[in-house]
Amino acid sequence: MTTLKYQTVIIGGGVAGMAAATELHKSGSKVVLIEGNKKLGGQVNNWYKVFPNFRPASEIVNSLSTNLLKDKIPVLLETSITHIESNSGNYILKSNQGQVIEAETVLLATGFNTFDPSGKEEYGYGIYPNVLTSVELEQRLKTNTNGISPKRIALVHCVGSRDEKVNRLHCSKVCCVSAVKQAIELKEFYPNAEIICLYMDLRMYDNGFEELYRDAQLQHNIKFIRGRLSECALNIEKDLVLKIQDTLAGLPMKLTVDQLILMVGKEAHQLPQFDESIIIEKASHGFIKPADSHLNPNTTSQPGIFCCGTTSGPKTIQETISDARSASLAVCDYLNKK
Amino acid sequence: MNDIEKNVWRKYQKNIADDNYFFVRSCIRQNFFPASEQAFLKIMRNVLGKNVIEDPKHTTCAGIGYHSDVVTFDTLQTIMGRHFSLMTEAGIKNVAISCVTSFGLYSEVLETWKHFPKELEKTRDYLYKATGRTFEIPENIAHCSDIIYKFRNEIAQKATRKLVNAETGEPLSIVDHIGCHYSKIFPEYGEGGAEFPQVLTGMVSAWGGNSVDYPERRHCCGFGFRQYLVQANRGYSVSNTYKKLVSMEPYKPDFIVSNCPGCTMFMDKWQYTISEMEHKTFGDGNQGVPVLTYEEMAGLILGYNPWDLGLQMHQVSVEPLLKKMGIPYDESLKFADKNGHKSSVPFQPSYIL
Amino acid sequence: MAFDPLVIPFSLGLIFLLIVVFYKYYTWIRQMPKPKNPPKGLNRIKAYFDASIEVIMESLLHRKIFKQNKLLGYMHMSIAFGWFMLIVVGNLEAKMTSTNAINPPYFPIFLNFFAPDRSLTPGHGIFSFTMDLFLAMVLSGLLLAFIKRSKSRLFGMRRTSKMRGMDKIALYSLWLIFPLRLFAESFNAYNHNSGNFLSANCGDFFATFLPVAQLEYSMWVLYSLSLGVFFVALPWSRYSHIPTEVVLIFIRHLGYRSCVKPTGYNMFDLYSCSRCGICIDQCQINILSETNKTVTAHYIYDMRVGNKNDFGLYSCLACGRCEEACPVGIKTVDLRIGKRYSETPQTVVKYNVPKPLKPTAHNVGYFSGCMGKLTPSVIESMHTIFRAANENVLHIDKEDGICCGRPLILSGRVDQAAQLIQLNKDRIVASGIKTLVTSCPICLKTFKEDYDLNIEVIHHSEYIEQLLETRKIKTKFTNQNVAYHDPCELGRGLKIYDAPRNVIRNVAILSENPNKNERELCCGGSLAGIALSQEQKQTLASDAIHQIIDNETKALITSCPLCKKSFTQTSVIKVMDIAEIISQNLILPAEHKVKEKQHVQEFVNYN
Amino acid sequence: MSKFGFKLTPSGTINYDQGDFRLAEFIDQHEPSSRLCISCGACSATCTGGAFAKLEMHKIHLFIKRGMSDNVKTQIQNCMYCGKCQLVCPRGVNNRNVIRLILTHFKI
Repeated sequence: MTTLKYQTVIIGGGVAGMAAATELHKSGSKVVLIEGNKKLGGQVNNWYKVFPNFRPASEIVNSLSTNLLKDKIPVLLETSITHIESNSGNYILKSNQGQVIEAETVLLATGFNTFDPSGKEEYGYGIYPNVLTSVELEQRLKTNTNGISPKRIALVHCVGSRDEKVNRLHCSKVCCVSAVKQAIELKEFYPNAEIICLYMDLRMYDNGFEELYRDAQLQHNIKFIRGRLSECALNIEKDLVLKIQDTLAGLPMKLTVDQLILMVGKEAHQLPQFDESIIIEKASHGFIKPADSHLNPNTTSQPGIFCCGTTSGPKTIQETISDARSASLAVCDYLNKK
Repeated sequence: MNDIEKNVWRKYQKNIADDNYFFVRSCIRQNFFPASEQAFLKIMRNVLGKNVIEDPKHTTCAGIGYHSDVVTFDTLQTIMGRHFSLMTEAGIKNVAISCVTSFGLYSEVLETWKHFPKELEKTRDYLYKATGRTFEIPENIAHCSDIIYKFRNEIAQKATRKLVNAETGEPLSIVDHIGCHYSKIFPEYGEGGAEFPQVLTGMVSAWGGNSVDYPERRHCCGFGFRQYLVQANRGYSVSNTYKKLVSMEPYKPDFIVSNCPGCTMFMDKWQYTISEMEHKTFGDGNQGVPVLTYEEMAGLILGYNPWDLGLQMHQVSVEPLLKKMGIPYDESLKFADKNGHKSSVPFQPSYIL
Repeated sequence: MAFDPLVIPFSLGLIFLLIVVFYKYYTWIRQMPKPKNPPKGLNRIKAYFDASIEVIMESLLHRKIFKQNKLLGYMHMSIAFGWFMLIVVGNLEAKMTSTNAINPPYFPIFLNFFAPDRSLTPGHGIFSFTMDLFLAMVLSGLLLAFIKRSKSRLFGMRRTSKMRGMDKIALYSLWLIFPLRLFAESFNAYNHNSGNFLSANCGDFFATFLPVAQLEYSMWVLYSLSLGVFFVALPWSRYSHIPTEVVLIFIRHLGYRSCVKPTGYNMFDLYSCSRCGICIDQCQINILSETNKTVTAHYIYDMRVGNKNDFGLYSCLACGRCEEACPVGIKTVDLRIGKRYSETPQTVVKYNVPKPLKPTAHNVGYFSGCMGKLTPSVIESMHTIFRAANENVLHIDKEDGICCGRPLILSGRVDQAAQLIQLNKDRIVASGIKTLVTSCPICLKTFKEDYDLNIEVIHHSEYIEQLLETRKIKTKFTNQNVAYHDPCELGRGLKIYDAPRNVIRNVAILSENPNKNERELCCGGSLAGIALSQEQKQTLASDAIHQIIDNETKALITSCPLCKKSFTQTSVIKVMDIAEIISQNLILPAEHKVKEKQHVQEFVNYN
Repeated sequence: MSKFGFKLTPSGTINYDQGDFRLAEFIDQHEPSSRLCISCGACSATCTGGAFAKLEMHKIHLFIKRGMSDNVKTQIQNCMYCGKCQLVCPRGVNNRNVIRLILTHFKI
């Protein structure tokens, strides 16, 4: 069994992993990028266009992955780390391909999964036709086949976020703006359909988000109703009957829609299995808890093991990339001090 | 039922005892649907050959009083403690509860004792002081519909008829209504959980019928004690039934089956009130939608005489359904007593019901 | 009696015109409410005299247009005055030449045809000379009108009105009348070798290449036809302004006034508009859209023809700039509001407003108005000034004020506004105050014009001016360079220009902006501009600001809360109300100061 | 219809499928800025007419958009048309034009 030696092992070939790998390589450290799937890009591959300016997601993934090729950074695809243990300050990682890698530092870029809404059965995911998640909608938009010509589509915010009943208390930050983006895309797809967003709070917090929201209202006539979807049933014509409380009008409300899009939240991706001696502290929402969230957001409770991107919590793509670059700096500092 | 419903349902599998039950009667079902409990005992003992014990000293579970804020929770626990002591005396470990409201209360009391042992001690102390009795907690709690559901296939074999339309052979489309206290308070106490309870749908599909999934399926039938007891709220109670009936109307259900005394009673009686108030009737031929208890449904397919099942006491006449199912009945004996004498015929309302 | 078939078109046209015009004027006058204080006895005669002077000065000489632009003035004057003189001198000559007592009305028009040889009539030389002179003058005017069609800039106008529908027929026929008369008279002059410097020479000139003798008769026929067509088209064209304006001048002098409700007076205004286009450049809506269908010239056309122009009707700021510029003096704002009035059903809804409060011992009442509530700094400044002048003032709408009713009037719901006005009036009268001060010109305008309160009603700038004059308050001078903006309702609306300026000069250096007083620009936030969007209003505001301030101005002073709100949204420099700049520069006696600080002190201990 | 001492309580639910959207479409066509309303309530808070009678502009926008325009008819008549609702609106909704359109629609 060959033992490979690197200064840094980056686990997770998504946008964060790629960005960190390029930066680390630039600062001269020997780095390897490990990705479980056949392809780099992680979750961003599932998206067709990204907010706030409808830029194709593939453009971001391609530009980052071409950097990797240009710098000839070693990438191990279809490889997942099965066990990590530390010995005298370095880390030994075993992979499912039988490799053993020794590294001074490990950078976790394992990212996130989207919430499986079948746990929220009252929304009828998998039970009723035409109930799909935002990611599934994005696939259909990519291949521009949505199968039905709807009269009315509803997008439900906070599915698997800010919901104690499915044990997901945190806010996933990006679903609100994605909902508005997808609403606009749907409106362009079906000009005379009525698109409704059902929200509790609309968190359009970053640059260009509020303008996108305003544009959605004014140019595209997207409707926003403040009320959390309580339950969804089928009527005899197989339309989805939604029951909400329009909390601003202070009245219960019933409406039928042809398609229901669930804006699924983010949850932490499964971390590789660590030896008992290594403790990686988790925050309440299951993502990694940085040792110092202000001054050193990329460190973990275990020295030498760093985290970047959505591994430490939901982020937009912009935030993920800048976080990955800051992580590479943290790793370099650590390596220089050693 | 597609696979998600299945694996959601699989999460809520109950183990139901298969013999030696202590039968806890309901206090109001005798006068709502008199023969239902009798039919349950007949089916359990004669058809299934099970051992079902009853104890005359058994009283009401005080559910109506408790839900109307007349009976305190401590009194309720003590009464239930007394019933358990009757069971301990009879040496029976499994209880079969006839009414959904008391089933809800029994599960509530047992859950309270599980999480707050002090309450259990307190109840034991009260019971001993009041009656000198002690009791053990029964091993298996089941509602009678759970048990009928458990032996639905055995009943199906013994059945002489199916839930199908006699002429067309089409399966009857049947609306099932589960009493809210059955599984909405403690989903794991209900067969199939809160969203997709299987207890009645299982019977309907086992006996050849089709169960209907209409939007207001999980909506409350309006029976709520504090709604129908107080006249000021009664309008709210009938509006709930109205909402359900309007929602199921497009599906043209042949009849409604329920496992709770209150739901069966009110969905049946309110149809008359609605027809008087609003001149609106439901069901095909505007003859109203008959409402049966699951024991009556079981009795029909087992070939019992409709009048023995007490179907003549229903507000919505069941005759059109009997014709549809091809079940013979003797019109003249409708209101005759056990040995054939016709005593008196109740007032026939002007409307269909 | 001299007759020839060629006069028929002329006569028919004239009769038709007279019937239509008099029928219209008769119905309009009957629809007009009696004037409030008509001139009686002696000054009634004086009124008639003044009116006829004004007719001459305005309808004929177009003195106001001269003031606007010499060339434009000459063009209008030449056609109007020239044509008038042709008729007068023509009739005089006809009187002198004909022997029989009465002549048919067409006789003087076709004098040359009926009596070509007039050498015997006394003063023949002078007559033919003057007739040719005035014909030349009219022709010169027509030439200028023709040039104006393409090069309106020469006439000091960036935009001019478009020709539409009936205007076209009337215009072309008008343009043909005098050239045809020239041909007719010059041919006649050649055939009978009469005529003067113009007609004789033209006659000789045409004779060189035209069979003049045979053509003369057809020329007279064409001349008569063009006159007939013009008369028939006149009532529905812009030239209805010729007769209507004369009548308008007379009824104005006789005390009739326009009001916001559409009465007969509005019809006179409507048909006195000659669509000369002078008002077009005044309208600030031009900067918003190229096709400005809001400005009065265009909107009056839509009103006459009955086109549906909702944006035009409801985007007008009612700022009155076009009214100031209108040479005919049409009450454009009342005309517009009158149209809004007729567009809205006037159902009156009862407001349930509590009974007015019991009288108190205040003699001065301060009304901050609805807009005042959104500019608390103005209210605070006024209270500081009241305290400084230790005036015992009741702030009438301190808790929950009732709207003064002007915004409702501006939207056309005048009857509904009347109810609000009554409710507010009861409150003001019940409070027993002697002087009503308001910091909002919009309220001031309606208090003065619609409330007829028999107490003193003044703007807060006038009130501060009084306080300064009576030395109740003293202010210190800061050599800050400021500009003042005249709010439409205070400036053009109530002609109050000087009070605010005198007050400001006490505390700062006031630089004059080019569009001051009645030519001031509207801040865009007017409550009448209902259909204007938020961006459109801000475009108007920033455009107005750039023309008011220059790069030394430190602050823009205005005396209306709504102007302050509109300007602040886009202004780059500070925007202050008069009350604010005064209250900041008051010389306060010692004890006042202490109270201010003490107030701050409390706050410190508070947290 | 016999009397029982109690009646069917009318459902207060907004039935979005059977709403009357004529007024909503009329306003949307003539004053698209009404689409920007987020019912923040600034207009109703500052309302002059609202101090004396029930008049909540942000609820009026909502009722119209939910197809319940008959709730709006009585309320809108308390408006004194002073324009404060438009001045305070953070989204730049031209409220006064919306009110005018409502009044025209109901022919008041």
